[in-house]
Amino acid sequence: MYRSPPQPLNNASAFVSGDVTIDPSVAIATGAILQADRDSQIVIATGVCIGMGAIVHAHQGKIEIEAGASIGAGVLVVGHGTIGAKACIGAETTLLNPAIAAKQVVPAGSIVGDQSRSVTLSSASEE
Amino acid sequence: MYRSPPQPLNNASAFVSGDVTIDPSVAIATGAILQADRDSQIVIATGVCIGMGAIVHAHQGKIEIEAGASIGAGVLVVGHGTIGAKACIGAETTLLNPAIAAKQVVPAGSIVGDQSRSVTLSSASEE
Amino acid sequence: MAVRSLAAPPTPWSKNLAEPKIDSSAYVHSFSNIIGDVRIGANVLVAPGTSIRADEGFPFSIGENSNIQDGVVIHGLDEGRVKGDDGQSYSVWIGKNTSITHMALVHGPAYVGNNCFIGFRSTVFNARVGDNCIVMMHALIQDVEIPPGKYIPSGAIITNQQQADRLPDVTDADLKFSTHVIGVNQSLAA
Repeated sequence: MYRSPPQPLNNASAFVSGDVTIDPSVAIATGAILQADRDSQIVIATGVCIGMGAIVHAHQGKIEIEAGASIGAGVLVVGHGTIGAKACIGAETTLLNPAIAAKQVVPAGSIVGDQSRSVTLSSASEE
Repeated sequence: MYRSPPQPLNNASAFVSGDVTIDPSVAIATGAILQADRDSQIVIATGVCIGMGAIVHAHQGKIEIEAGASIGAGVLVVGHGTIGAKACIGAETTLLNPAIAAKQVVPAGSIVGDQSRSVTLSSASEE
Repeated sequence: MAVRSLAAPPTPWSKNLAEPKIDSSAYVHSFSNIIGDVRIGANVLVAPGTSIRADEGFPFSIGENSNIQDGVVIHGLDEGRVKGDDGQSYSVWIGKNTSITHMALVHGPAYVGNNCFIGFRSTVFNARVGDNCIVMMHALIQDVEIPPGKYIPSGAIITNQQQADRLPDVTDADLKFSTHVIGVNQSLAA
């Protein structure tokens, strides 16, 4: 799977907007964006670690990140759902409407929750 | 495999001691301990995320945690070695003298690098 | 909200100090970074955490009603231009009513047509994407010209023209999904 190259960060600090509740113990690296749309919510529990440049964008519901979860650098979380306690989300993964169990480990660069149509293109490139 | 229940953390913030180099973009959750013995060293690269209560203890060498690695909550890293770029180490894993490849995924609660004698105990309990 | 208007810093490859031209109806979030000769049309939305830097390749054009979502990077190589719909030459051209979604990278020379959707974390580099195309997530479009109305599934790597010519057409279901994703960001534009 293709992953975009590391991109420079222009933002020295994290950005938070909307109804976002962050436990004081949470560690958030530079360039992270936590954004809750109208009628949506983000709740981040104790001991969570959010990597550099990660984006959490709640839409049409609540995104809950439970205690001790590690969200790697450049991770994108969009929609609504839960990331379970002590889950470990590898860098540059995209989670759509996450339903991640406690202690689950998600490899770097994954797409989880993508409901779009998949098409096999390999045959097209053979000829 | 047995995993200890979550324990209360007494350290409000991370504890760092010895020759430890941490990139400014690193996120370190509450209760983490980073400790380099004499003649040992810890180097943590950009975008790394270190989970709640994780312990990294360099002994007789250097522990390098490469760019974008995600270290889960309660992980224990002891000795010397490397955790590769964008690797994802599940919660409550123990790594002894780690040699973790880039993008490698280690499930929660694993023991990696244990060189001690293993004994099959199932038959012993039959009698 | 006050729109930031930053001159590109003088660099070895760009000594002029061009400033962005941003339509007064555009919404540019303050937690974004727009520098150099960037022309932004009416009702464009630029979300937080975006970086639109016309300091190496320039100019850039972003057409009306398009939106640039959180974490998008738009940049261009010094060399290489595309022809915009106005006949002029651009490093990056983005048409009207197009969505560049979270963490996508559009790197010039690049042309993205009207009514397009570029999915999460996808990359368009040295390529033309025709009107009404849908590019899903984590895809790479490089060194090709995508005909109008094509669908590029998640994870696809399209780097030769034979692949590009055989892409499937967009279906109604694809449109429905991408429209839903676009909705994610519309509530920002107040």
